Amino acid sequence: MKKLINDPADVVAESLRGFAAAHADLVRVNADPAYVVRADAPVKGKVGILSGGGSGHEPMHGGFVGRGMLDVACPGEVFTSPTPDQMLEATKAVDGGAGVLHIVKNYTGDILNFEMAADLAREEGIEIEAVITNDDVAVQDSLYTAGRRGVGVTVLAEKIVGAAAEEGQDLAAVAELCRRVNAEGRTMGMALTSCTVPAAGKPTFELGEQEMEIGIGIHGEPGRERLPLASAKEIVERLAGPVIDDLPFASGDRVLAFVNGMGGTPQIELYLVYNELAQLLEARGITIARNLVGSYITSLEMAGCSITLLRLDDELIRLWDAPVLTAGLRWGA
Amino acid sequence: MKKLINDPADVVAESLRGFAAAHADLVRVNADPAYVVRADAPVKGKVGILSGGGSGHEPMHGGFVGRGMLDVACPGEVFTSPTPDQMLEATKAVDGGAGVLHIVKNYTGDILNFEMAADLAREEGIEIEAVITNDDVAVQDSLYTAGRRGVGVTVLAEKIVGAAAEEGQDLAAVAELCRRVNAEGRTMGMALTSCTVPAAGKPTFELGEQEMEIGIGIHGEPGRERLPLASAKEIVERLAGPVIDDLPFASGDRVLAFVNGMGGTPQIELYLVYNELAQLLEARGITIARNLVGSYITSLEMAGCSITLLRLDDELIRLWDAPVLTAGLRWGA
Amino acid sequence: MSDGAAITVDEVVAWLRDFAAVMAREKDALTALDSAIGDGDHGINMDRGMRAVMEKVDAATPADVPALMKTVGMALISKVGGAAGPLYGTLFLQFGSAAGPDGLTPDGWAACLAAGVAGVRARGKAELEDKTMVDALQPAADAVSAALGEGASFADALARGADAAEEGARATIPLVARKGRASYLGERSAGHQDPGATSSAHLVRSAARMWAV
Amino acid sequence: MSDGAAITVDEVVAWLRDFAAVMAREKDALTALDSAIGDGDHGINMDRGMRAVMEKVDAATPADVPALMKTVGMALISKVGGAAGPLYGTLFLQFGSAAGPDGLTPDGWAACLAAGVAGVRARGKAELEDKTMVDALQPAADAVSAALGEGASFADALARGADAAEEGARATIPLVARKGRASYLGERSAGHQDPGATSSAHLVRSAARMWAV
Ligand SMILES: Nc1ncnc2c1ncn2[C@@H]1O[C@H](COP(=O)(O)OP(=O)(O)O)[C@@H](O)[C@H]1O
Ligand SMILES: Nc1ncnc2c1ncn2[C@@H]1O[C@H](COP(=O)(O)OP(=O)(O)O)[C@@H](O)[C@H]1O
Ligand SMILES: [Mg+2]
Ligand SMILES: [Mg+2]
Ligand SMILES: [Mg+2]
Ligand SMILES: [Mg+2]
Repeated sequence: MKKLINDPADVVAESLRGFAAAHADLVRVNADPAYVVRADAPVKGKVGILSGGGSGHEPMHGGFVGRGMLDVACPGEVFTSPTPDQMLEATKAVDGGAGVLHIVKNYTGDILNFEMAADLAREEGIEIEAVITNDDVAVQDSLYTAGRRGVGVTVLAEKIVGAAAEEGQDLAAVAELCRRVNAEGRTMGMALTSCTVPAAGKPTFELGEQEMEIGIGIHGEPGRERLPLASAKEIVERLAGPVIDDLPFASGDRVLAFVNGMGGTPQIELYLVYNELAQLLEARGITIARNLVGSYITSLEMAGCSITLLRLDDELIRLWDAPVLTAGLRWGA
Repeated sequence: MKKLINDPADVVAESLRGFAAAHADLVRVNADPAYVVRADAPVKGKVGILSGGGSGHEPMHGGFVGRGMLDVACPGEVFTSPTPDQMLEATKAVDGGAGVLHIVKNYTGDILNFEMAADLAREEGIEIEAVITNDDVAVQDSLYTAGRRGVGVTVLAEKIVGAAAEEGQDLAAVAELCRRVNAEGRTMGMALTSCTVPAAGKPTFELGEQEMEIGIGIHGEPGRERLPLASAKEIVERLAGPVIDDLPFASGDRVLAFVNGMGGTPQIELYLVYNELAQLLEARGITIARNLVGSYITSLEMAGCSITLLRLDDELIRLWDAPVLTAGLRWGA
Repeated sequence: MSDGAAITVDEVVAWLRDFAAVMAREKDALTALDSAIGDGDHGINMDRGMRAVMEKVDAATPADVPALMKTVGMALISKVGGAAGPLYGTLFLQFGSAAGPDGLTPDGWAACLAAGVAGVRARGKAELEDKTMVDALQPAADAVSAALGEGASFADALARGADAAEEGARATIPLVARKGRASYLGERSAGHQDPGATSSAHLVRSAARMWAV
Repeated sequence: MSDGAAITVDEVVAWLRDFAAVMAREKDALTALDSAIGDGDHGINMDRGMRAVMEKVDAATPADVPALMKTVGMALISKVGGAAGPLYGTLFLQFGSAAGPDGLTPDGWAACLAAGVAGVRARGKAELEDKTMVDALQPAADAVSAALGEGASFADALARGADAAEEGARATIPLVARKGRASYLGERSAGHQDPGATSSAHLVRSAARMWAV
């Protein structure tokens, strides 16, 4: 295992210390239980936005804490959802009296822990809404699965919902907006390599020199199918095709196109993928009104990418464009 | 070779097309000769700032084109310096009548090509200053080498000098500032893995599971020495020690601490490295006044990091904090 | 412990200690199982959780089984995370609630386990054959109750429970997962033993070992 | 071509074509050499450059050697990049400038090569034994001139030049680089043949092959 770490057991805690030191102007970091909270929390009268999940997806979620996005993030151990007591403390830290929205990615562990946390927070008199993101079209949403995973749309939802909360929308409105963003977005991802969980010390799966995994999640889970390595053009077709067909996105739609790197893929490749995606969407009459290209929701050092499309309207564009001031996303501020 | 690409020969051109499509609000991209120029160039009366070098270091340099940083970037083939004709066209595209600064990383190829370009541009009546960055302490600056490589400080110089040009400083002042930033900064880097040049198709060097390269450059060159894999703490000591001793940085100094990822190292590790660096500097009485943590000057998908320290004064801090609006660095705008 | 006599807190602690040791020993094996069909952390999670449990319990051992099991459940919930944290946490919390303050008989123990399993099922909404820990726990609870009902000793009942749990865990191999992370794999989840069912079988085997005589 | 007769543009083009073919064939080998002590692109660079040269030359072959060599040099400068682009570009530009408009004799050819090599040295500031292309080019230029001076045929002189270039390239193996990227490696650059010296040796060997009879 080749990583810039000390003891594998300390990776999350030490990385959080570095994050705290680097971004003291934006956030405070609580060590135990672990959460990253915006420096000026709680903001009185503002709906608090909380998200959380396993670590290893950086900059998500800690990198999205700050003005115009998340109020607080709960990092779990690597690829392991955080715990209810942690979420409870984090919720209390950002409760400005207007309630707190929990943005939960659809994984059994996250769901179970967030359910318990919401119960605990409500017992303490804090109004909670929980919205589950489940945008991964690689998974069938059926009785035979735990439902679709929450992946790339989570990042977009956090930005848009964060802007709405910042401008004073109430908890019900913000939760409804979050559900709408989730409903209008779809994602699919792929991997060229596995990643290695530090505590495990070896790759979660093995891929041959000429193989790729299509339909992966963000936890080093194997995907839906293993295929021979293909060109970027073919890969984009394999990812964007199912994404488009699922909603479906139609000619005339305006979208936010999000090409996400899984952590080990350099920008030169991500922009090359974006080039293919832009051509494919243009051929289908779909207009890219906004875009995001970079590694925002990652799987440690995995090489690969995901493609997310989000159908936009004027309201979503306005909220996307609103100022955001976080370590991971920043504009207009 | 596992990359998200089509034909290896088209990587740079296709990636640039994606970059152009993604950032049409900030830049225009000329295909042949290749350059990335800010959308509103040339800015009349403003010194033009040009940088360039091989591709594969993204976001450097194209990602630093925009208000408050570079006016234009010349991308070469992967790890191959751009050519004089390309630099000449790029220079002409940003000449607003106040001359153009060429920021050149110290590599034989870059130097030779930039020299020719400067001659050509001067023949066309454009005032040119060229400043060479050479901050890599891994290389001895002696008659027996091509001199120190230009690495991490280049990014910081581009930001600071870009701010000075934006506020209207003249060519001589901007060039002098660039030399000062270079003189006050030092860098050293290391690799956990090699990278693969797309056209070569195989890794530039091979590293065993338990080995690392210390003192690498940014072109997949092997480094100064190969050592057994060590903890992040030891690695930081091995990088920061020579950096500090070289200038030398002393107790009481204020610095910008820049932890840079080589492309394949995820943020969770970079912040862990930053945590070690912050502790080490604190123990030496050196104050981190500003920091930058992320993958800004990369070697394709190489795993590893570099540490850059830049001694700051109030003037440099003011220019660092000035607004910047580029794809790769953005604040205050 | 002779049959019918009260199960002591110390015995329950010894059971947990045995389970903690097994989790430490089986950490890599469980993680390997989870790598095949999940995200490769189950062994790491369980080991971290049981370490935290034993630290808490050893620092101040609660006076009775309900209090002990509450400590265990809360420690797991706050230290494990993932799916296993709330599920194992619930298992122990419900076990403890069912125990009541008045000491525990073998029949009571069996009822507690059944309550714990019911809690897991309520929380995770998993059915039998969904390829989860329920596939080890439910047969184990059923087997212990049945054995005691047939007049078996507590030791024998637990041994039969452990056998049933291990058989249940092994029987997850051909199943296609319908709950948890493994369900994302669809048909590709078949052919691998479920990590949670495996750790659950270890839990019951630890009990059988503890109360073997 | 008989000795003393003018060297034709077509012959020079044939030399370049042979060199371009060798660069295509040796691309991976040169890149492997550059991977060991540089950045692994020399073969790729030279192949890209010589393809561009031949495209330009085949589209409209310049009328005389100076014009031809200017086309070649400019194409290399604008297509190769890196260190090799300006250096090889300068080699051909200076070769062409020295040729003059009035046709080329073997002696003239030797003088042109010497001028080209001088240009490379002026631009790159490399000395002999700095482990660069100069270590192949300078001995080659010297050997060709010396051989012609001793009355050798053009074919023999070029063969001796090519031998000298190859020997010079091989002699770079033990050297510690003092110029270019390889110098960053310090002592570790010893034990590897310099890629630029190797491509230069190919260039002279192509000439020897072209004018062999
Ligand atoms: N809904 C569920 N009901 C019961 N058990 C479940 C459920 N979902 C998952 N599990 C169990 O949890 C185990 C995985 O635990 P673990 O790896 O620690 O958590 P995570 O899946 O969050 O990484 C699975 O092997 C399975 O036995
Ligand atoms: N200063 C110099 N003078 C002469 N030749 C040089 C000099 N620097 C480098 N070279 C030659 O250039 C070769 C490398 O070319 P290439 O790999 O194409 O460029 P780069 O080093 O920019 O990647 C070296 O092998 C060496 O022969
Ligand atoms: Mg997990
Ligand atoms: Mg090069
Ligand atoms: Mg797991
Ligand atoms: Mg090279």
